[in-house]
Amino acid sequence: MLELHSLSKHFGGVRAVDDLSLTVNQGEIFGLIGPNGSGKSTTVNLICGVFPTTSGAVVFEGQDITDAASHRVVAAGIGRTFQNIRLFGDLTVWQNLWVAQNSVEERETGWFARWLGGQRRGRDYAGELLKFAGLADRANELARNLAFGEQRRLEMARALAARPKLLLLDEPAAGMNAEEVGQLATRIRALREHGMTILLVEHVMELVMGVTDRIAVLNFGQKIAEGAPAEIQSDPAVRTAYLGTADA
Amino acid sequence: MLEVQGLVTNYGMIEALKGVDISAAEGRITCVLGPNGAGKTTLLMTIAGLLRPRRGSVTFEGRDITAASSAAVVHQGLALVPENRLVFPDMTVRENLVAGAYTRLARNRGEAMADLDRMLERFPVLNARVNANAGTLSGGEQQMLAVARALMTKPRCLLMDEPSLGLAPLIVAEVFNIIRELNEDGVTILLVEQNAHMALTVAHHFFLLDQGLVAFDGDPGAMAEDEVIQRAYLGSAGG
Amino acid sequence: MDFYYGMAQLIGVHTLLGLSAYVVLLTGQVSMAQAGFFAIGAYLAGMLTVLAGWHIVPAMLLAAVASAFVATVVGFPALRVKGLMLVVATLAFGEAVRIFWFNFDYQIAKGNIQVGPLGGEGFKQIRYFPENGWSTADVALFIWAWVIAAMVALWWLDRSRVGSVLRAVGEDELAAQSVGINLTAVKVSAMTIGGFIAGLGGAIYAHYTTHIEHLNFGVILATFAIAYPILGGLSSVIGVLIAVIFIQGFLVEVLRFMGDWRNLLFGALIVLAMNVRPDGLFDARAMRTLRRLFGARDA
Amino acid sequence: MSDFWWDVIDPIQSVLDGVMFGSIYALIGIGFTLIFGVMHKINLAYAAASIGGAYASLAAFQLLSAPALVVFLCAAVASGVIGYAVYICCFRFIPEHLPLATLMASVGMLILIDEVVVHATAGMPEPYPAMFDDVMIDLEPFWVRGDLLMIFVLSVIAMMILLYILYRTRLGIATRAVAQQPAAAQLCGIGQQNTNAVTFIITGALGGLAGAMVGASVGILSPLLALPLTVKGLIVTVIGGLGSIPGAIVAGLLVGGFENVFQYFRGVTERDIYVMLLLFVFLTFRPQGLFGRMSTRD
Amino acid sequence: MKRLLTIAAALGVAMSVGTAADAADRTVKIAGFGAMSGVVRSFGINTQAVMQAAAKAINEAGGVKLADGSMAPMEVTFDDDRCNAEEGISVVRRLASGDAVVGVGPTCSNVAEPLFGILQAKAGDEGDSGLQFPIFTDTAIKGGLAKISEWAFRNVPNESQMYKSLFEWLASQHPDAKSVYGGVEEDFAHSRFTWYKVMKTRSADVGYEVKGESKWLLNDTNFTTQVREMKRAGADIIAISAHPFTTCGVLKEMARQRVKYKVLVGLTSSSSLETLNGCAKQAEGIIIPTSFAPVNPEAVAAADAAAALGGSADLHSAAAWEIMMILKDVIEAAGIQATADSVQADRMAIRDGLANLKTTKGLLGEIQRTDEGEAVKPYVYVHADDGSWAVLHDPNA
Repeated sequence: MLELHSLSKHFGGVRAVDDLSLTVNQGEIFGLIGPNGSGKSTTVNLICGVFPTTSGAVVFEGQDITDAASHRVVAAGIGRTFQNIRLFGDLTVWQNLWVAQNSVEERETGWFARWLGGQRRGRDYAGELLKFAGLADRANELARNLAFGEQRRLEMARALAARPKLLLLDEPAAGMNAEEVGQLATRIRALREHGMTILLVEHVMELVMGVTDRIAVLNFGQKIAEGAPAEIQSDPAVRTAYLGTADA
Repeated sequence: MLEVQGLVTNYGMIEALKGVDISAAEGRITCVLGPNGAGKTTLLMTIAGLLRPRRGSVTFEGRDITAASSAAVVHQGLALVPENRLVFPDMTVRENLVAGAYTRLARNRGEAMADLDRMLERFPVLNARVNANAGTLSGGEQQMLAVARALMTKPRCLLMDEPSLGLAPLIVAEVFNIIRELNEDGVTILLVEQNAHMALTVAHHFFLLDQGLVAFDGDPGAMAEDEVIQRAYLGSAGG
Repeated sequence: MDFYYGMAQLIGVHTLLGLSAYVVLLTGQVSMAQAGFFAIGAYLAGMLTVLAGWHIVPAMLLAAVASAFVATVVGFPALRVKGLMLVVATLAFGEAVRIFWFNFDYQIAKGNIQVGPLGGEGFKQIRYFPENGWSTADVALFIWAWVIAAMVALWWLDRSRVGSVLRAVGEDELAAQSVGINLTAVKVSAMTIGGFIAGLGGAIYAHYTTHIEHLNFGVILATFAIAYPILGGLSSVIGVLIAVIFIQGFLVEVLRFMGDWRNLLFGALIVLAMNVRPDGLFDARAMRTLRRLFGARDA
Repeated sequence: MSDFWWDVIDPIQSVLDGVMFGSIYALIGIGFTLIFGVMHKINLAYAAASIGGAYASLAAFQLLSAPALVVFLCAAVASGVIGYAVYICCFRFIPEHLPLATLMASVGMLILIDEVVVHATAGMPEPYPAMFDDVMIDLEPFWVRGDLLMIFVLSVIAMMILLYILYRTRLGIATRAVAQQPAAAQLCGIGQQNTNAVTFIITGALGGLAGAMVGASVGILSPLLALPLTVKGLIVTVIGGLGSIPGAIVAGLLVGGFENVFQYFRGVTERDIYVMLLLFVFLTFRPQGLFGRMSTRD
Repeated sequence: MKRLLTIAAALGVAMSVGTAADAADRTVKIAGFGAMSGVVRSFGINTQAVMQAAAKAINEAGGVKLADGSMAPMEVTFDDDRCNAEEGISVVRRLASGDAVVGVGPTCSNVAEPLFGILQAKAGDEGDSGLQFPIFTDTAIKGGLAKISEWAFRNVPNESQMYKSLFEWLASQHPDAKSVYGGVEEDFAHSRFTWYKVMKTRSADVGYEVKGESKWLLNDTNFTTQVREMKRAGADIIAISAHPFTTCGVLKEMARQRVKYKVLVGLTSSSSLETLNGCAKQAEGIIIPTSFAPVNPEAVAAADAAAALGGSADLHSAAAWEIMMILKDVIEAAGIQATADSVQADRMAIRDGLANLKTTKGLLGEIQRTDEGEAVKPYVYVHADDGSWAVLHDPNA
């Protein structure tokens, strides 16, 4: 579904992502892990068109979306969350979702009807999402007044509001407690049941090991391993990446 | 020497520390391990006075520095080597070091300058590029510079935030050698690391931070190295 | 009474100016070009009523459409820059518009006098209102019909999805893009709406003062345009109106009795207001209080 | 000399004069750029404070009939004080995440300073002392205005002093450190607020000198000067590249020269349109300005 | 809600216009207005002082005789319009809503134009809803403004006539001077009008060769290029049509570049203290036609009375003195009632009285009045002589 072909991104002399190729299949939960600074977030940002790529290509459902503007990537069917939550704090929970439904309706109704569309349009779907995120009773709260866990959930709901086919989750569990991580895992699995494909960038291994089908490991911008969770856990290269070399 | 009790801090909209108790004993290397997002950086920033905690206290050498400004903290003899180095990119290596000695320049410029020369002796890498802009240095050199800059404040306790981040293995080893040497010179060190193996080789005591709480507190021997890594990074066994 | 109608006219004109900056400011763009759009509206509408003899309403609409068009054209390059650069770029654009009118001559004979814009000497005798027997009250009502239309439209816009989208862009462009918002479309649309409203305001202004000249449309006016929404707080169109009343009503008229001191207080009170209420005079909290007053549920 | 030769010489002479006068724009541009570099905010009251300082120094001129150079220094000192007042009134207490409030407060300050000047002088133009204002250095066929040369030289000296302060003193280290990495600067024990205040004082002093130079070059002061200087200063800042001092210097001279060329060829009424066009050209083709870098810092 | 209402009420009270005075103490209210802030503040200060001095003089002499034969004092108020069109309109609307019978002002031509525009164009025209309030202008001098409305009158000098006679006189005094070169402040309406429509055409009428003009803007600071053009033109007469600030800047630059000329002519408004304050040395010798100079006892007395109240009488503010005297005469001739109910009738009477004047008294002699509400004032030529203005020639003498 999503293919990265020899993707590279250099910042000055730093090779944040270096010749990275990988394929995420339809309906899969794919994990992307690696030590801090290994290029995971940069990869997400390249897919979403936040920075221009240095070289390589991003192909989604057979369509080349390399360096497409962010909103085109969303329109193509990719949604994302951010590592350091980026909600619209001065908008209410409900408005956050409403804004995100914009692009879906553009596809369905054209821009004029979408812009002038009243509040009712899309309310049902938004309501469902809020229920899914456990925020149904918080709809009229300003996003910035939410608790941290709620904000994470809202951000995910916001990404879903645009009805993506592929969801990129950038460290969704960071800062969560064990119970919340458990709920998150349930939620991610539920999404897959609905046919969503997920690319999960994560540090919390309980989550990654627990929900993913396949994992790729990055270090210094390069892919050093790929495989099922169990394989990764026992892969010596992965251990070295996290450990550092014992005797340098 | 450094006592942190019940620290609660928000980082942006995130409650990053949810009541952390740690301590660093004088003359030792204390290491805080934990996955990303565990709150390690927030912890150090709170101690250094860059963030205000919502609750809890920080005591250094018996004095309460919980609400002190970072300038006051530096004055007390506590220095932080920040994550990602944060060198002053458009200043030369020498100027970066002078900036480190900022609080001492007014009182005793001569001594500060003498220290600067000693620092350059100690870090030959920096000496070689003393007039180059810090932004042009390699990652390892920048890390050395960040350490040297922090040392220019003449700290009795040094806080280090992931000094191995993004460095090649050979350089990481070099950084850790310096950490060991500094400690041998009598500097107390509180180290936040991701490179668990390297950290455990130098640390006298370690804490495991997970999701804003201390998950483990003990000597390196208390848990097998593999177990530590497993817990810290790859999830609890079998998870 | 005439005086109050006159004040109402003045406040109405400035409210339109403030509203035009308000829309643009919602998307996070500080535009100093509003005075330029205002000038375009003023000159064009004046020329249409005076030189072409049009009725005021079509003249205003055409002038507003023209300034909206110019705003659209300005909106695209303005996308490339942000923050201070945008302030300076739009400031420069506004000044360029002013200098254009400074160099613009087009006069025809009307009765025994020459009318039309005459460069540095300005454009006089835009006397549509008095010539057609409109009383001060008529004019005030006419102006307020437009102001209320604009306020209601923006109020509605604010509460519709568009408002959320504009604010989302203003708050976090990257996040907005990543939920599928087309930044270009949104920012340029905001500029266009702002240009239209500024054009309307300018058109009324020309007929209100009967004489315009390029010096009226300088940096000071551009600053006032953004001052209204900033001082008023960006939470609602009401804030703009309150800020206009604060500046044009309170600082200018009410303090007139202070004579010499008035002008010193003018700047000082603005400084004070921003220190005491950095979120604006009418911030989100005030907004909620107001809603409660009218018995509305927090929605 | 034939008319043809005058047609060649005059524009060159115009550029020469413009470039020398441009040193004043450079001083103002440096002020904007330095404050922006350190605080990432615009101080719109800056040019007004500069003119205000020049006015304040008139006291030294009129009451003590101090020599011109002393008057210039008084202007710098007075403007430094005003700069500090601007910092306290418009920057110190307004929360950092509300840049619009700061912007507006500095506009209020601009109006206030201008109006104080008007009150003190009834808006009358006041004669301002100059040095060498009757000297003409004749370099046939060109000539150099003595006072403009003096202004140029003084501006250059002021810039050199500024660069010395920035690059050779403890204060300069602090200023640059805060501008480049505010968090790391704090970790070095550098107080951010003190540094900000000091930056306002230094830039204020520089602006005061610029105000004095304007007064000296025209021979009179008027509160009218504040607004056009603000606009030109901002343009210079952007063309030079935000936060770049060398950029502001070069851009100041460039704008000064450019302005005079177009004044010569296209007349004064169109002159400023071309200055704006120059700005647009930069924004389109080199948005980072002459010496600025595309910032990657977040 | 209560608080809102209180605020609204407070605003209303503070903005309220003065209500008509008690019938018992009848006064004739004359409302002055002009610039009390900004760069032209000194004009407003002078006008205010002169008006008050004139009112004082009139009141000390018993006041104004009303229709019923009783004497009423004149009361002068003064408002600041910041030299801003919108504020000027607000001020005049406020005055018109109050009990002032006539307005005296404004300072700036760019305020006068819109003000005259909102007045009724033809008095008594039912179809024209413009304000019906007489305005008698002392300062705003740009040519041809009073014809905008029949309610607008001016007592400002007729520049066209003054410069024509000045150039004629110069031709007789300096037969060797053949050419004229101008300097004009392009973005200021008055300066621009005076150069292009007055100085340039009038000097050509007299037979001078006009060699062109240098242009600068109101707040320019660098005049080297313009003065070089001026020097290159090498005209015998240099005429500068600009306000004191740039006039001084240009004069200083001319001194530096050693521009040679036989005669230097300045703009009427520049014959004020400002010019001498700014550049007495460089302005030495500049010739300006003006409608006021303390050349006779009456003028000296007026100037002294103004000085006693902190203002200075110059060609603009002295016009305000004359206006007060003219108003006194007009009011007495028209016989107004000065009661709360008669305000509008009084205004109409004053307007008609002003409109019917053919001549009035002035400080320098008789003033002719045109059908358009403009004055043709006697004038003298002054020149800057040793740091003060001295009368060079009195064409009427």
